[in-house]
This record gives sequence, structure tokens and C-alpha cells, in this order.
Amino acid sequence: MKGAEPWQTAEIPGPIKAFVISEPARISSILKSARRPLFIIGNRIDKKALEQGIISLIVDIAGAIDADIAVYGGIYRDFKATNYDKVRLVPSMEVIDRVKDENWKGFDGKGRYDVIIFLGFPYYYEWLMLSGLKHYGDRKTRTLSLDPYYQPNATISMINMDIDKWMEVIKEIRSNLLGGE
Amino acid sequence: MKGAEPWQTAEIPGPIKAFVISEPARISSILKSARRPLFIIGNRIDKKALEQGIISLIVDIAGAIDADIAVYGGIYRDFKATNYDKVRLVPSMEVIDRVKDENWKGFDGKGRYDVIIFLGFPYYYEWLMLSGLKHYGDRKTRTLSLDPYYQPNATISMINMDIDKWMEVIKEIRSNLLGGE
Amino acid sequence: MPRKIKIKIDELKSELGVIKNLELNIGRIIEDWEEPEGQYSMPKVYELRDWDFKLLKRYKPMYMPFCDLCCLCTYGKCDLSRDKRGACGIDMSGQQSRIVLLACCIGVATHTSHARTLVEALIDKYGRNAPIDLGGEVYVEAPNTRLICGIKPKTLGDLEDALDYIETELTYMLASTHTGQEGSNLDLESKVFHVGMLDHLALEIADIAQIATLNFPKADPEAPLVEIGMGSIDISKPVILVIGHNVLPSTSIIDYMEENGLYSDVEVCGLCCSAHDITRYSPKKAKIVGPMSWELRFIRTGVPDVIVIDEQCIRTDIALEASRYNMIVISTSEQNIQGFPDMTREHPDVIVEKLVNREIPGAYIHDPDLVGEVAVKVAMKVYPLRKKYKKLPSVEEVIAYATKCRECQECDKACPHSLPIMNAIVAAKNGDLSLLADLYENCVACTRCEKACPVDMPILTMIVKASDRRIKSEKYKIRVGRGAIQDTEIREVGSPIVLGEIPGVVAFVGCPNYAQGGKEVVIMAEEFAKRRYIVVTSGCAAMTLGMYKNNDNKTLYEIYPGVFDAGGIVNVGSCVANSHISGAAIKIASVFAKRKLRGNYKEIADYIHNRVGAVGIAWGAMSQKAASIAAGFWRLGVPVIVGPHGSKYRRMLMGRKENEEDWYVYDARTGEKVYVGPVPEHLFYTAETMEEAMVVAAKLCMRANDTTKGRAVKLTNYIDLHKRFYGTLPDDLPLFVRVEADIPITMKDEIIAFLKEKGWKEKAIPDPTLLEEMVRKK
Amino acid sequence: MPRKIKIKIDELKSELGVIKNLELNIGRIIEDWEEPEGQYSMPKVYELRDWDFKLLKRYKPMYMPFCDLCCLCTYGKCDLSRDKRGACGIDMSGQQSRIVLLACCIGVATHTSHARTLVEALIDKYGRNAPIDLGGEVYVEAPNTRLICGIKPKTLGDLEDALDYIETELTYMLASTHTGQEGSNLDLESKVFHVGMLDHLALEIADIAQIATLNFPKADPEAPLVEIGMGSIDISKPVILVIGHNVLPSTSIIDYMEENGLYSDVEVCGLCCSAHDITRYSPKKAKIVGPMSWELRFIRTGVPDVIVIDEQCIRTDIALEASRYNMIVISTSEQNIQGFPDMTREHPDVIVEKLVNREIPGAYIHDPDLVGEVAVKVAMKVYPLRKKYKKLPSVEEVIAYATKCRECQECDKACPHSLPIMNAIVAAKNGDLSLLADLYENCVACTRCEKACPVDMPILTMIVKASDRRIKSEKYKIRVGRGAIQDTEIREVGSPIVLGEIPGVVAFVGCPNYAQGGKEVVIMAEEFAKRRYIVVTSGCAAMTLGMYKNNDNKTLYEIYPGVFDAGGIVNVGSCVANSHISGAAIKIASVFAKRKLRGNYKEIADYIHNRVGAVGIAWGAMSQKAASIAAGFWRLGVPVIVGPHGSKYRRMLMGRKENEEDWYVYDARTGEKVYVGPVPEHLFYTAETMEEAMVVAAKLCMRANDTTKGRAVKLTNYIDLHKRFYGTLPDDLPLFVRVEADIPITMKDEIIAFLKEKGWKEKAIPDPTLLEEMVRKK
Ligand code: SF4
Ligand code: SF4
Ligand code: SF4
Ligand code: SF4
Ligand code: SF4
Ligand code: SF4
Ligand code: SF4
Ligand code: SF4
Repeated sequence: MKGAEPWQTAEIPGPIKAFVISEPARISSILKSARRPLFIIGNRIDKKALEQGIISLIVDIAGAIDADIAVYGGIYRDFKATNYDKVRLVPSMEVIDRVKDENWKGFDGKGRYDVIIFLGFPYYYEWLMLSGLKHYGDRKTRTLSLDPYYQPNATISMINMDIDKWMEVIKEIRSNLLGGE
Repeated sequence: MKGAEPWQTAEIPGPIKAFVISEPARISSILKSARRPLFIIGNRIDKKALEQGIISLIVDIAGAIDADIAVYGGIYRDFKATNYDKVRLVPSMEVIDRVKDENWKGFDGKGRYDVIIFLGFPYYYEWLMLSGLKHYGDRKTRTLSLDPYYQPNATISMINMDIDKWMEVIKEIRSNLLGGE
Repeated sequence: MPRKIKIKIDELKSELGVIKNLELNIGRIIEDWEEPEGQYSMPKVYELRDWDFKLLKRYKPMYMPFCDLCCLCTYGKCDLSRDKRGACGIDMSGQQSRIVLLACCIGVATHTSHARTLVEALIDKYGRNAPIDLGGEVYVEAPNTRLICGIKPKTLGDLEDALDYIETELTYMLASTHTGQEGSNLDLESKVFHVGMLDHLALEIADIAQIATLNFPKADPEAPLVEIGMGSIDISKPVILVIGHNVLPSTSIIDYMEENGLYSDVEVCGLCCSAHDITRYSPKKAKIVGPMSWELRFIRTGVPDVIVIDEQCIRTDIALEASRYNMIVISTSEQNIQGFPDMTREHPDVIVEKLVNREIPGAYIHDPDLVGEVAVKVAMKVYPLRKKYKKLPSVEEVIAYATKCRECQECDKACPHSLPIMNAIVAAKNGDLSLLADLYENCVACTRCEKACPVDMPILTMIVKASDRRIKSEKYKIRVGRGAIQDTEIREVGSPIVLGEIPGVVAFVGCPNYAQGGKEVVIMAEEFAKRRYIVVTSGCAAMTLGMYKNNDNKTLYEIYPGVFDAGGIVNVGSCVANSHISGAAIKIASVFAKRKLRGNYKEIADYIHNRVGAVGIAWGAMSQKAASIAAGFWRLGVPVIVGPHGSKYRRMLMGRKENEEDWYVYDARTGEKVYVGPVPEHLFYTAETMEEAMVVAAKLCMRANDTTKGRAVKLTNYIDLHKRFYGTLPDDLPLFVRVEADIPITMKDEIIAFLKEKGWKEKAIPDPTLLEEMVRKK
Repeated sequence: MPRKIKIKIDELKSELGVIKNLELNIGRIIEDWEEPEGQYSMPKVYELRDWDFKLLKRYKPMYMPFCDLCCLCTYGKCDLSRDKRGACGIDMSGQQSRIVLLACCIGVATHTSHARTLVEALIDKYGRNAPIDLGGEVYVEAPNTRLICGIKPKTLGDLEDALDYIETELTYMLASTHTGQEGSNLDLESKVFHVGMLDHLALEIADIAQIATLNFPKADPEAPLVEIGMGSIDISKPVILVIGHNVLPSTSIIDYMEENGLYSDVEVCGLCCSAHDITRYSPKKAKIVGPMSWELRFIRTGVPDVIVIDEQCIRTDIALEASRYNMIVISTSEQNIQGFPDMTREHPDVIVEKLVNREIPGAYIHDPDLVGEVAVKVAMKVYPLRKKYKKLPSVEEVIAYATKCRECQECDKACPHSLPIMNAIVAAKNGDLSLLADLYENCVACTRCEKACPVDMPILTMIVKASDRRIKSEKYKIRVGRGAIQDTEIREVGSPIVLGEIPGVVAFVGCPNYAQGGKEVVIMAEEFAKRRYIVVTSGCAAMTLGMYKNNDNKTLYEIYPGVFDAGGIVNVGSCVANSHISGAAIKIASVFAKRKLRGNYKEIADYIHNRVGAVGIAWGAMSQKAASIAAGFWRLGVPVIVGPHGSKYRRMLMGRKENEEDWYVYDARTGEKVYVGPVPEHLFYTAETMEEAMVVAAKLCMRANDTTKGRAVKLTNYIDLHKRFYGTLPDDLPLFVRVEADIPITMKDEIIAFLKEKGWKEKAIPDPTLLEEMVRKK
């Protein structure tokens, strides 16, 4: 599929590669079907997207499916500012170390996450975190990269796309889940 | 594309990967358009295919496009037996070492080969020879794997298929080029 | 392994015949070192393995495989994904640890061969008996060597035994990576630690050999300030650029100029550690261009006339790059010959002529003493021609290049930092070079973009051109590497560090593969210096700290003192000087706390791990050497934080603060097992952002032994940074407050309320150790 | 590097004090070795680089990258495809050569640490002065050591200097693989050669140390025949299986049994080189199971009670595999601890108890002397329980497993040999196990298929079960490793080899990663033996040769003599005995031709390359060690052929016969440059089929120095094999016929006609050398 090549040319994945889903409707239904979703958000979200309010879109989406949001670094304050009550302050390395542990019951102690949604990290860094989960995570846990890139180590990934297109996709996911514009 | 994964699970290719063409008609036209084609044939052609006469099919195809056939090892005698006059007795390592050399003018000294067709080697061995040509060959030289596998390091490769399907494909190529059954 | 000491005997008659003028290596001798020998002199890996396993129980490897495959033997490639195994039986965890071990072996080999080269050459020059004198106040001259080898090196010659030991052990460790060898990922990790320990030994040997003989600053807190930056290079003179890590060819350049009265006729500048060390040798004459990432930037300006390369961290395409600008390259190390003809036995003038006339593509000269003459003569001859050769393009040329762009984005996809190159090129096409200039800060000058571009856009050159004004203003000051820390300094800071009153020692080390530019390192270092941590630095990181000015037009080195004390910014020197950082930690245990040093690794590491609040930040760590240096800190129980690219080292060593059972120590007084909280929480950790790194570093400085006063100081910094970035108290605060007295007074009420809410309970403060044998009772 | 000789002194008074019972290492001494020292004792890589470059000019690296990327540092991964370069500047050629160098460094590290372990342990046991005596007719005891180090080792202690040299050089070579080091692919290749040379030195040290002390056969052409094969193991006794390469733990098992009268109570058998060496130690008692690929086969039969592993080529999942069958594993090497608790300091009975009661998952015991007692006691205790544990499944169980198959073909895609596994499983589902049995011959027992199977089909176990009758009949004879070649043998064959009358020396060496089963090796070896080549063999290949019988129910070892002469099949021993093969070539130059040996590498290699028609065939070469062994042959100018999987070594060293300018030598008599044809044509070569390998091997035995009579013999074999397989004369024949007298008489007319047609012209036969300095005139 066009765009389903690693965004960084050399970050070739192994035999197990992400299932590519870029249609907002299908992503929305994956999100909707999650019982215990978790967002892990990084500090390298595109500036333009930030200006166009992607954070509130993410929070809306998370809210619609009752997801936790794990975030650390400078961007935490932006998420905190939304007053979404499931924003968790935790560094990415620490959260993925726990996510792959079958005994970890989540931030609220209520059980394992079944869908882990990644967004906003340096490409290679997300690639590696997803690699860790691909090999060491529970098979029942699915990872989903919502970045505008093909992330082969996720269970499900989008394709490479430009920021405008990406914002459309995210908006559509939001409206699929919440209704409205 | 289904079947366009390396036949051996771990033989993951790099960023440059074969263009997948499995339709006999398109392969035929690639072969037809070759100015100086060369077949390089190995000793691991499937037994069933051998029994079903694949060698004469290959020789017919080669004849139709006036191609040289480089072959060595036990299978040479089978090719020799066809009396095709452009069968060349030369080991695979020696031929690929020359093919990648821009000063080599072919077995007849008349110029470089522009399409190199591989068939009948152990999967990994062909993978490596094609890798050598991918990186060190002339960009104008195209390699084509006619094996029933996806060979990612070729310029153009078929997909993974079973032997029956493969025989059909080869037969159809032959008849595209020569007419008749 | 028997240790050897050498003595000279003029004549000896033995049953073997008459022997004259011999050096005798004596297997064992009662040395005049009053300290009794510990159990672990020149230890084998299995002797320290139980210590490693203690650490690995707390800090479990967390793998992030960089490849799903193994391709190391002809059974492969093997798919190791998930729970598969290779044809040899190895699984993904084993494979990742094996690759880490392999990387560390490469790292220690690099440092060891460097040390061997130095020691051999310096013995040749200064004799085997040249004394190891590192400065009047440095009595424990070689803490790593004493600790690991159980020897006290007095002369250059003594260092050879330690090198022999490293080489033997390295060989064993490398052998463990062979197909069908070590199958346990934890044993592989223990071997990583072993290699790391060896690495610090190699580093120490290399640095003390050169300090002792080459008149480097000797543990001098007031080591001189020298110039750094491309703008500081006098381009009106012939310019010799030295690159690498082995200072000897560079010293020979300085020596030759001095001996021949050419002292001010040629400009000598350096990149990487050779630059550090040539300014330690000659602070008056030599200048520093910058860290590794400045290499192609500087070459692309067209300035250097002659490039003398030695070893390590040199662009492997240097010959190609130099030839574009008709620069002349001389290679000097057997580790990096570059295919040049060996000219070592030719007359210098013959070499000069052949180089100047381009009869040879470059010259390999393995005798450092010959390099100086050739380099200087060549530089003076070719300099007048420099103007004829291609320099930076004009603005118009940049625009003309840009118009060829196909907007395919291959450059963006090739850039390891995902910089927005295509947009910058497109802007340039329209005459706006500012976006190109914006790339300068975060670009590491790797030219992957250029190589990927289908129209061969000279992207880096265009970036450099667009930044030419900035480049001219790159003119800063750096304090040259001071070498070791004085015993007297250690004695002064030992107590406040161990008790926790100096909140920590933060070391900024390693390579410049920064995810977001070098400025972050400067910000972090200044933050910790202001907070009165001891900030130490070395290698490329130390250069980075010198390459930014504050509002007063000063670099950190001009503002903060070079003393090993609260609020100091201490440049110890080149990469090999990292041994002084581990050395300082070891000396706190030995000089300050009087723990036995000799062959006593476990006790000292246990001491450091539980008492010395040190943390390394290798923000741009790139290399295999960086991995082995980090591994040496790990075995001492000192945590290391890397920047985002550090995730590519494939595995972190992560503690789990909520696993209570992981955080028990023995109370050395009673033998009881006591919960002390997750201190330090991690051993190897990737931080995504500098904000994260600062908060985590502050946290990782806490130690089980902190006094209440010390813990309060450390918590103040941790909480303060946390609040600054996140506006809240850290969630895990209850784990770090043992008793009420730990709580920083200024925030007492808030914290007490918070702790109550979290159900905090008071904990004991033991005399902490992980070693059962350290329990005094019983 | 100064060489050292050790003497003992009981008491010495010096200015340092009184020293007692010391060993003194003396820097230099006039040895009683009359041979003057050559220029290149303990050479650095740059001293032999010009020789390497001569070879590399003839035999250019031909790369077949195994991966398009580099993932060695955190700048990466880098895309090196086509003409791109990594962030460090390296290109694809550099990267491929660098990976080859890295592999060879791992190889030599493995052999060197093995040698170090042996030498240290044997010195401990037999003293530093234990003499190096390899047999009455072996005067040049250590040809590699003499040649490379310039020393003549008389005692065990003397070997340590050579080990020191290897470790130092290895460290330099490994350092060259660091990011930002060597950028020239040819210099990297020269370093590969250097490492290869070091490797043979390490091999030699290891083997002569054990031969000298452990009562192995000493260059005995009539070394005893011992049993090999699973069918030869007496499963009615407790069975101890030893696996690996370091024989010392195994000897301690034999010793313990002997000392305690248990000689016939326990069956001791081995895999890989430990098996070779334990039968050299105890041909009466020990048996060989087979090469590496038999490891899981044997375990899956459920037979071994105790498995003692030492180092190298051991399945890394051995603990897992053994635990399924409740076998007990003892690890004995620091290179391969397997995560087991270190029990070395426990009382043997305590260890036995803990193992038998499964209180520990296995034991690590690094004192070989302790291993024997523990292993024997454990085996005797657990043996009675063996029946209780899972053995091979029944036919019905195999069918039941097979019915679970989803026919997904993942097994086929995972198999490194692309065996038709799924079809065999499907057939088994229908009750036909014969297709499973058919897989046995070509299967290397790697279990990649099992790991890939989504339903965890125990495929290998099913293959083993389907082949159980074959397995029981695996009962053969192999001649145990004889060690070195006698000087007297060399003297006898020197002339016919150098003149070409013995058509060549063909060495079958290396691992069992055969693309089409081991039988091909047997066919090839017999072919060459029949043709009166000298066939030598070692390692797993030597075992493979013992594992097939001819129609008379005999193995090659029972038919062909073990003498180093035409038509002999000479098993030199384990992998480390490969040094006797290079050693024999060196001894032809020195013992027969009287060329100076000491520190005289270039001349000897030049001699061998131009005169000694030797070729290695490593038909199943798998490991990094195999790469470094090959590299040692390359530097001596001896070609090596590998089987199809050998292509994964990433680069061949290919000559181009049509490039006339590549095939000139100096005539040592006149200094003239003379065309000699492509002899030998390649230095490293992958053959696709055994037919190809045989023809090419026969061709590669030709040398520039062949007399006409010799060349005629060699051509006879080449043409004969070529005609047999292809029905024609070889096309390149004109290149190898220099004068009419070269033409084999029996085919004279045919060949002369052929040559005429091809426009052949007569050529000169010089006294060939590639070294200008060897020209006697001027
Ligand atoms: S070392 Fe092991 S995992 Fe790696 S390629 Fe070889 S068999 Fe496969
Ligand atoms: S040179 Fe700079 S812009 Fe180009 S790929 Fe490297 S880091 Fe990116
Ligand atoms: S790779 Fe070259 S052509 Fe493509 S966008 Fe970048 S600069 Fe333009
Ligand atoms: S480990 Fe590295 S070199 Fe090997 S296949 Fe993976 S990416 Fe390629
Ligand atoms: S060593 Fe060079 S090619 Fe390899 S990853 Fe590092 S920068 Fe890239
Ligand atoms: S165990 Fe045998 S059949 Fe299975 S993958 Fe390995 S070689 Fe193939
Ligand atoms: S992998 Fe397993 S299920 Fe699939 S075809 Fe092979 S045996 Fe059957
Ligand atoms: S020949 Fe190869 S497989 Fe066999 S023991 Fe030696 S290295 Fe291992």
C-alpha cells in the first residue's frame, strides 16, 4: 500500500508488521471497541497540528472512549489544561515497561489495557517502544499508532500522510466517536 | 500484496524492494522488450516442475527472446540436451561477478546484458546474488526472478505461489512469446 | 593472573647463560603498598557475577529490539520475533543482550588499543620508569586500576600489566558472543558490566599515561580557558585540522612548529577528543573547532588545508570529502588507515612532495614523530592554493541548487532527526534561506539527506552557507580538561555528597547525537550548577557546554568555576577522562570513607551505589564506546540517562518503584533487611525530553544512605523541578520520604498533607548495603 | 612487542628487597634457536599489509550484502543501499568488510580464550616447564607460532607470549570496527587477513598444549578408530553427554571414572570438538555422537542423563531443551554460564544433591577437576529415573500431533533449508511417516520450524521418531584426530606436492550447515582420495566423513589410511587442529624447501600461494570461527570453497581469469614479470553444488610453480572431473596449459586441437613470486 513504508527510510521492520488502517471510520470502530484504552503521548507533535488544536481533539477522542492518557515532559501542561481527569503524568519508558507486564493493572488498578494508542514521539523512538511491546507485550494487547506515519511495529498503523490530511483524519475520528463537526 | 513477502520468513529486504509482477502477460512483455537478456539457472528447480518439463519451457522462452542461459552443476546436462546453442557453462558466482562489471560485454562480447533472469536456486542463495546485483549492478540492468517466490532483491519478482500455479505462469509466458499451447 | 613488576638488571648469570642489560619481569613481589589485597584483583567475570546479578534483579533489562532478526551466522537470518528462537537456540532477550555486549566489546577494544598505543609510544619516549604523577594533591593516582587490578602503578611500565589483563578479559567476553555460546541474557548482561568495568580501566590508563608525560593540566581546577568554535579559527593562515582521539600525532605538529620557529605561522585546530587533548597539551597554540558533528560543517567551509586523522569517531568518508576541496589527509593510526599508502619509511620531504603534487591520495604515517613535520610543511605549501579551490557556494548558487529539487521528501525520510529539509529547500528555491539556516542547530551534519537525494542536492553545504554568519560568530571559551580530581577536593566534598547535602554529582558526557540540538545540554548543566550540584563533563559533551553563550556573552566555563565542588562545572577532559568521574566516585569511598580499595570491587561499588548520589547524562550518546563507558558506571551502581536516540541501544535497565521487594538492603549494623525505597530508581534510562531528564536526574541522585538533611536537599531539587515543569508534587514522593525530617522545610505543610493523603508511613534509615558480607554483626 | 622467557629463581636480592620463589620474565635472551630472526616477528597489521594488498588486487571482494542497513550505532539504522553512505560516512563495501572483520574477531576471540583457558589450566597442572613434545617425528612443533611470533616454544609457559600477542592485536582489529574508524574496505579486508593469521596461531597453541600434556595421539597416522553415531551409544548405562570444545571438563569425567573403578559403569559420549578431543584422550572409553547438528536429535531421543557443556557451538537453549526431558546440565565455561548458580565452591556431594533434587536449574562449575565427580555421581543417580521421563513419542502420537496441522506452511518458510515439512506432516496425518523420515538427511535440527509453528508441532521430535530405525543403525568408525603432520611425512610429500605430482591437498573442514546433507562431503572426499590427492579433515566435517558407510559397510576411515600422503584421509582432530593443516603447508616451505620460517610470513605465504596446491572446502561453514579459520588460509594464499550457505558470509574473494594483468608474477631468477595464468583462480568462493565444488577444487589446486609433469596430473583431474559432469573440455583450459608438456598425455590430441581452436600460445614457466624482494638477481 502506498505510504505503508517506514517513514524513516532505514527503519525496516521484521517479519511481523503492522496492519495498515487509515480509514477514520475503521479506526474509530477499533477505538470504540476497546475495553481499556490507553493513550501514550509524546512531545514531538507537529507544530502546525498543535496550533490547529490537536490536543483538544485527542482529549475528546480519549474522553469518548474513556481512555487514560499517559504523558510527560513539556506537553503535559497542555493536556492538564484540558482538565481531562484521566491524564496521567508518567514518562514513556516507565509506562511501556509496565504495559508489557501482565501483572500491571493500569493506573487505576482496574485491569490491563487492551488498546494502546501512540502519538507524538520522534519516529524512531516510537518505533522502538512499539518494538518492545510487539515482542514482549501480551498478544491480546493491541498497539495503535495514530501518528501520520506508517509505524510497522504497531499492531495497527496509519500510513504516511501530510499534516493537513492527518488533521482531517483525527477530526473525523473525533466526530465519529462524538458526533458534531 | 499477498504473497509478496519473502518466502523465507527472515530474509527481510532493505528499503529497495522488488517490483512485483506476477501476470504472465506483463512478464512476457518485459522479456520481449529485453535487448540483451541472460538467464542464470540453478540446480534446485522443483522436482515436480522438472518432471513436467520446465527445462524445455525455459529454453523455449530463452529462444524466443534470444537469451543466453548461464548454468553450471548437474543441471547443465539437461540444458545441453536441449541443443539450445546459447547455453553457457559457467558457475553462478562467476557470472554475477561479471554481470555487475560495466566493462563486461557478455559471453559473446557483444555488450552488456540488460535483463538478467534468475531461476532455480536455493532461496537464500538467489536472495544474496540478487542483493549483490541490487547494490553493485548497473542501474540500467534489471534483474527478474522467475522463481515461484517473492525475491525482494530483484528488480522485478513474482509472488510466492505453488508449483502448479507456477507451471501455468511459465507456460503462459512461453505461449505469449511463442504462440501455441 | 599473576601481576608483574619490572626491574632492570645489568648482568645476571643463570643456568641459561649470561644475560646482559635485561629487564626482568617479576611475577610477584611484596610491593610497598601497605594496603592489604582484596579478594578480587584482576577478577574474572564469575567472581563479580553475584554483584551483577544483585543489580540486575533491581534493574531488569527492558528490551526494545532494533531488529527482529539475527544475521550473525550462516544459519541465519533468523526470525527472533516474539517467543521464537534462532537456529542456534537464542531468543530475543539473549540476542539483544548479546548485541549490547558486542557493542561494549567494540567500545573497550577501542579504548584499550588507544591506551596501548599511548603507553607504548610514551614508554619509548619517556622510558618505562617515567613516574605517574598526576598532580601534587592526587595521591590515589589511579583509582580504577587500584580497585580493579589491585596494583598501584608508579611508572608508565606498570600500566602494561593492567592492559594485559584487559585484553585477556576482553577476549573472553567477545568469545561469549559467538554463535552457540552464552545463552542466558542475564549472564550476557553481567558480561556487559564486566566489559564496562574494563573500559574504565582502559580509559584511566590512557589518560594517566598522557597526563603524566605530556604536561597536561594536573588536576587543576583552574585549567586555562581556550578558544572553541569555527569563528575562532584564523583562516588567514595555513590551517591544520586534527581529528580523533590519539593526541600523539597532534603533539608532534605543535612540537615541530615550536622547534622550527613556526609557532605563529600555522593554525592548529582540532575536532573530538584530539582537540581536547591538544589544548591540554598546548592551550596557547591549539584551538577547538567543536565536537564530532562539526566535522563536515568545517570541511564544507573549505578552510582546512591539511587534515590529520588519528583514530575513532572520524568520518569514514573523510578521504572523499577532503578530496572534493583538495584538502590533504594524513592517516596516522593502524585502526584507521583509509587505504592510503604507507609512507612511514620515506623521507619527510618526499612525502610532502608526493602529497602536494597529488601523486598519492593521502599518506599513512604510523610514526607520530614524523607526522608533525609532514603536516606543517604540506600545510604551508598548499595554503596559498586554498583560494583556488571550491569554497562555500554563493547565495545565488544555493538558490540554483534548490531549483533542482523534485520535492520527493527522500531527504526528510533519510534524516535521522526528521528535520524539515524539503520545506527548507523549497523556501530556498524562492530565495528564502532562513529555513535552511534554521536547520543548523539540530542538524548533526551526517549527510544522509544528501546521499538519499535523487538530484544530489548538496544539502549540508547549503545549510552551512545559509548559516555563514552564525558560523563566523562561533567563538567561545572552554576550560581545558583538568584531568583527575584531587584527593583534597574529594576530602572536602566527600561528606556533603555521602550525606546528601550536595544534592548530587551530574556528569554530562558522551557524543553529540542530540535529538534537539546541543543547547539542551547547556540548559541542563546550568540548571544543576545553579542548584549547586557538582557538574562534571567530558568528551563531546564538554565541548557542547562551551558552545553557547548567555546574555552576558559568556559560556558556562567563564561563569562557573572548574572546581569539584557544589556549583562547579568541571571539564575533566577527553573521553578517556571519564575515568576520573568513576575515579572520583571510587575515591569518595576510599579517600573520604577510607574503604579498602585494592581488589575490592564489590564493596566499593556497593558503597557508591548506596551512598554516592551521582548520575550520568549522555544526552547524545552515539557510539559503542559510549555504551561501554555507561556499562562501567552501571557496574558501580551509577545510573545513566540517555537522550531519545539512546533508545537505540536496545535495552534499558529499569527499576520498578512499586515492587517493594526490589528495594530492600541489609542494614550493615544489624543484618536486618530494610526497605529503603527506589534509590536510585533506574540504572539505564532514556528520557524523551530534557525536562524529563532533569527531573529524573534529580530523582536518581537520591541514595539509601542520605541523611535526613541530605535527603531534604535532594527532595527540594526534585520537587522543585517537578513543580516547575508539571505544576504538581511528584506522585512517587512518599517512596522517598523516610521520616518527617526528610521533608524540605519550605514545603513542609503541603508535603505532609500530600503524604497523609497517600497513606505514607515512616521508614527506617539503615546503614545500607546489598552485600551480606558487609554486615558487621554476626 | 618484546618477547619474554621465564626462569625460576629461588632467591634474589635487589634494591627492591629480598624476593623469594619468584618466576622471572626476561625481556630478551639469546635463544638456542639458530635460525636468524625474520623481519616480521609478531607483526602489526601494517607490516604485512602490502602482502594483503597484493592478494586483494588479484582476488577482489565481491559483495552480496546480507542486509541493506547498518544498525551498529545510534545514528542508525542507516540505509547503505547502492551508493548511499551511513551517517558516519561508511559505504556498503566498507560495511560488509567491517561485518566480516567483526565476525572474524569473534572467531579469533573464541579460539584465543579457549587456548588461554587450556594453557592456564595445563600450566597449573603440569607446570610451566612441561615440554611441548608433539611426537618423535615432529621437529617443527609449532609452525604457525614460529612463523608469526618468531619464537620456538619449548614449554607450555612459552605459549603465553604468543597469546599475549594475539590478544593485543585482536584488540586493535576489533577497535577498527568502531563507528568512525577504518573507512577503506581494502584495509578492513587486510585486517580480516590479520585476524585470520592470529586465529591459526591461537588454534595451534590450543592444540599443541593439549597434545603435549594430555597424551593425545602424537602425529600418529595410525591413530585408533573409535565409535561414532547415536547407535553406538550404550543406552543401558547412565549416559553423560559432553558438548563443546574445551576438553578439560570431559577429561575430568574420564579420570574420575578411572580413579574410582567406574570405568565401565557410565557411558561417556560427546558432540562437536569436545567429542573429538575426548576420544583423542580416551579412545577406549569415549564415543562420539556426531557433529553439531546431532545435538537436538540426540537430546530428543531422551537418552542423555547428564549434559556437560563447555564452550562454543552449543545450543543456547540447552537448558530449556534438557529440562523438558529432566536431563541435568552442568556448565563449565565462563564464556557460557547459562545463568546457572556458581557451585564451584560447594562440596561435590552438595552439588550432586541439589542437582538431583532439582533444587537448582543446573550448576555452573568453573573448576574442571570438580566436574568429573559431580557429573558421574549425578548420572548414576538419575539414570534409574530415565525411563520415567518422556522419550520419543509413539507412531500414534506422531499421527495425533500431525492432525493438529493447519497447513499454514510457516514451518517451510522458517526452515533454513526450505525442506518440505508441511507435506511431510500432512502425510503423517494420513499415517505415512516416510516423508518425515526423508527430512532427516538434510535437516540440521535447528527447530526453527517448531518455533514458527502456530500449533507448536514438535516437528524435530517427529522427524527423529520417524527415523528411529536409521538412528539405531548410526554406528560407525572414525579415526581419532592425529594432531600434527610429521616432519618426515612432509619431507616425503614436499617434492611431489610442490612440483605438482600429488595433484593437491584438499581439506574438508568446518561446520555441518550442509545445504543438502553430509553425504556430499563424503562423496567429495572419497573422490579426491581415489584420485590420490591428500585429503585432510577436522572438526565437524571430519565427523561427517565418518558417518556414512560404503557398500562394504565401511566408512572412509576404515578404507583409506591416515597418513599424510597421496590417497590418505587424515583426520587431524578438532577445530583447533586446523592449525596443523596450515602448519603442514608452512612446513612444506620450511622443512622441505628450507625457507626461513622465523618471523618470515610474507615469504612463506608467497611460497605457499605459488607452490603448494592446497584448497579448503568448508562445505557447511556456519560460524564466526569458521570465518576466521578461512581468513587464516586466505592470508597464506590458500583458497577456500564454501557451500551455498557460505554465501551468507557476505563477500567472496574472486579472481577474474580473463584479466590478464592480474596474473603476473616475478620470475625470482630474472626479476621479469611473467604471466602464469589464474592459479589459483579464486581465494574465497561459494559453490552451488558439490559437482561445482569438485571441479573448482581440482582447478584451484594448480599453482604457478607446477612442473609440467605436475601440471599434467592436475589438469588430468580437472579435465576428467569436468568431462564427467559436463561432457566437455573446460573452456578455460588454454589459460592453464603453459607448454605442450603440460598436456596430459592420454588426452593429448583432443586437447591440442582444442587449444589450437582457441588460439593458445606457449607461455613461460618462471620461478614464481609476488614479492619483488624475493628476486635473486639485482
Ligand atoms: S547466531 Fe543464532 S540467531 Fe543468529 S543467525 Fe546464527 S543461528 Fe540465527
Ligand atoms: S546532514 Fe543534517 S539535515 Fe541532513 S540528514 Fe543529517 S542531520 Fe539531517
Ligand atoms: S531528496 Fe532532494 S529532490 Fe527530494 S525533496 Fe529532498 S532535496 Fe528535494
Ligand atoms: S541486525 Fe542489523 S544488520 Fe542484521 S538484519 Fe537486522 S538490521 Fe540488518
Ligand atoms: S555505524 Fe555508521 S552506518 Fe552504522 S548505524 Fe552508525 S552511523 Fe550508521
Ligand atoms: S529442524 Fe530441520 S526441518 Fe526444522 S527448520 Fe531446522 S532444518 Fe528445517
Ligand atoms: S507450521 Fe505447523 S501448522 Fe503450519 S504447516 Fe507447519 S506444521 Fe502445520
Ligand atoms: S566445525 Fe563448526 S560447528 Fe563444528 S564444532 Fe567446529 S565451529 Fe562448531
